[in-house]
Amino acid sequence: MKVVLQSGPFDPGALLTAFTTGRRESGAVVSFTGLARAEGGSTDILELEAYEGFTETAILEMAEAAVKRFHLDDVLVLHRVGPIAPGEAIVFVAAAAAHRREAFEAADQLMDYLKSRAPFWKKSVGPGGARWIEPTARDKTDAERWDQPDPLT
Amino acid sequence: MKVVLQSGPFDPGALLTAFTTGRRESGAVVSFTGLARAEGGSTDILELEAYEGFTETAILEMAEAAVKRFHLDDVLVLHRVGPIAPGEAIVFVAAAAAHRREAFEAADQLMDYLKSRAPFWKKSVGPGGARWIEPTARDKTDAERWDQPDPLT
Amino acid sequence: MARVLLFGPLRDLAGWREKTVEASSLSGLRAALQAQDPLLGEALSGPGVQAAVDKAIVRGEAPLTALTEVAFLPPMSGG
Amino acid sequence: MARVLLFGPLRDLAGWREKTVEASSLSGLRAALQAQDPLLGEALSGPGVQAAVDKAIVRGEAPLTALTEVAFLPPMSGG
Repeated sequence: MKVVLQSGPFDPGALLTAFTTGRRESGAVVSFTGLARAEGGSTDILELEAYEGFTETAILEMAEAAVKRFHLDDVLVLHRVGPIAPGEAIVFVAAAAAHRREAFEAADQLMDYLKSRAPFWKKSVGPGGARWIEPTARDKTDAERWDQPDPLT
Repeated sequence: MKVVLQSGPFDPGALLTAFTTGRRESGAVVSFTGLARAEGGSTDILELEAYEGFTETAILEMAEAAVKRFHLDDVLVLHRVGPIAPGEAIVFVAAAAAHRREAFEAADQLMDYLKSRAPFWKKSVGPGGARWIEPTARDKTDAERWDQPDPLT
Repeated sequence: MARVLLFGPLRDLAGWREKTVEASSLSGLRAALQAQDPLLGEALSGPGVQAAVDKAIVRGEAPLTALTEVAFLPPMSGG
Repeated sequence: MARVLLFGPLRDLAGWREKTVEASSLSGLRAALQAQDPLLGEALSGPGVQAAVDKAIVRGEAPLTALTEVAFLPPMSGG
């Protein structure tokens, strides 16, 4: 299990290859890659701020809970901090499990929690100025799906 | 949109990198990698047989339906055929969408359909002999989740 | 006449994968195969076995020419 | 005394990110910041703002030493 905050660009494929290689008992690896959308040129540099030491711990707790709940073999979370240009990857989550349902649900839940509950502060900076972004209503309701012990099964 | 049947090993990470690179409007890429489990040494070479021309068309129809239903920007399906050793990747599915929920559901549905309805015949060959594999009960009920127009929303 | 393809367990049962068979209709082909190999003939009308004529699933009858490809598809394993 | 960290919009509001402030308790620190900058003081007790003492969320009071790190965390954006 690994949680990494990184200030430079990363290649999601290289992470997936490293995460997948050598697994003998995991039948399923699900990955999620979140990209900064260009939105037809209207956006904008994203600036992501984390609280070093605190943010990793909070994400690690989310990852540990997912490993336990979904019987995962392994989890990787890599999250960018600092300025992020349109088209660049912001976040990568991978989950390995014996079977695919658990791997899908784990990656899905981790992303919902990351998007709404991870300790990041995110600013969008463009020609119209800068604004702080908050989780959307959908981010919040998506995350709430997982607050029951087993809402989907 | 691309559907490929391939008889040699592939690197899931290289596929993810190629699939993700240059996307400016997709915010979310979900990938699934299915691996042949070693099962503690008890397994066994898998032998996957497809009906060339027919199998790709059937998968392409599944992919097209997913693009439409989940408003995807793109889909890639790569499936191994022929003999597959434990630990090797069997299948790779990637879905790109503006938002993550659609990308997750599309990859999830495509895998459920592939595992239960794609025209493959799969044999497990080991010390105890060879046997043909059929979809599990779980594969079938997983796939049925998607037969309603919008079962999860 | 038609080119006949067998897949999965049907291939194991018959001992061949591809064969040219004299027949001018799908039902005639089924009868010819039944005559050659009764066990295979029975399996071809077993539960879940589908016939594809030139790569399209056919339920019922279809005419065949020398260029027609007929595939018998047992229940699929999935990927 | 404590090392105080501000995040997100709180940092923009205050115009600083890190500062050492004389205080021996969390409530004393809040009062000192309020005295220095009433707008910031008000924001620190605003809805959804949490305090972390040495990287653990604290609700209520906590003693501070010169080595203590206090962070004020406005509502999180998520990743």
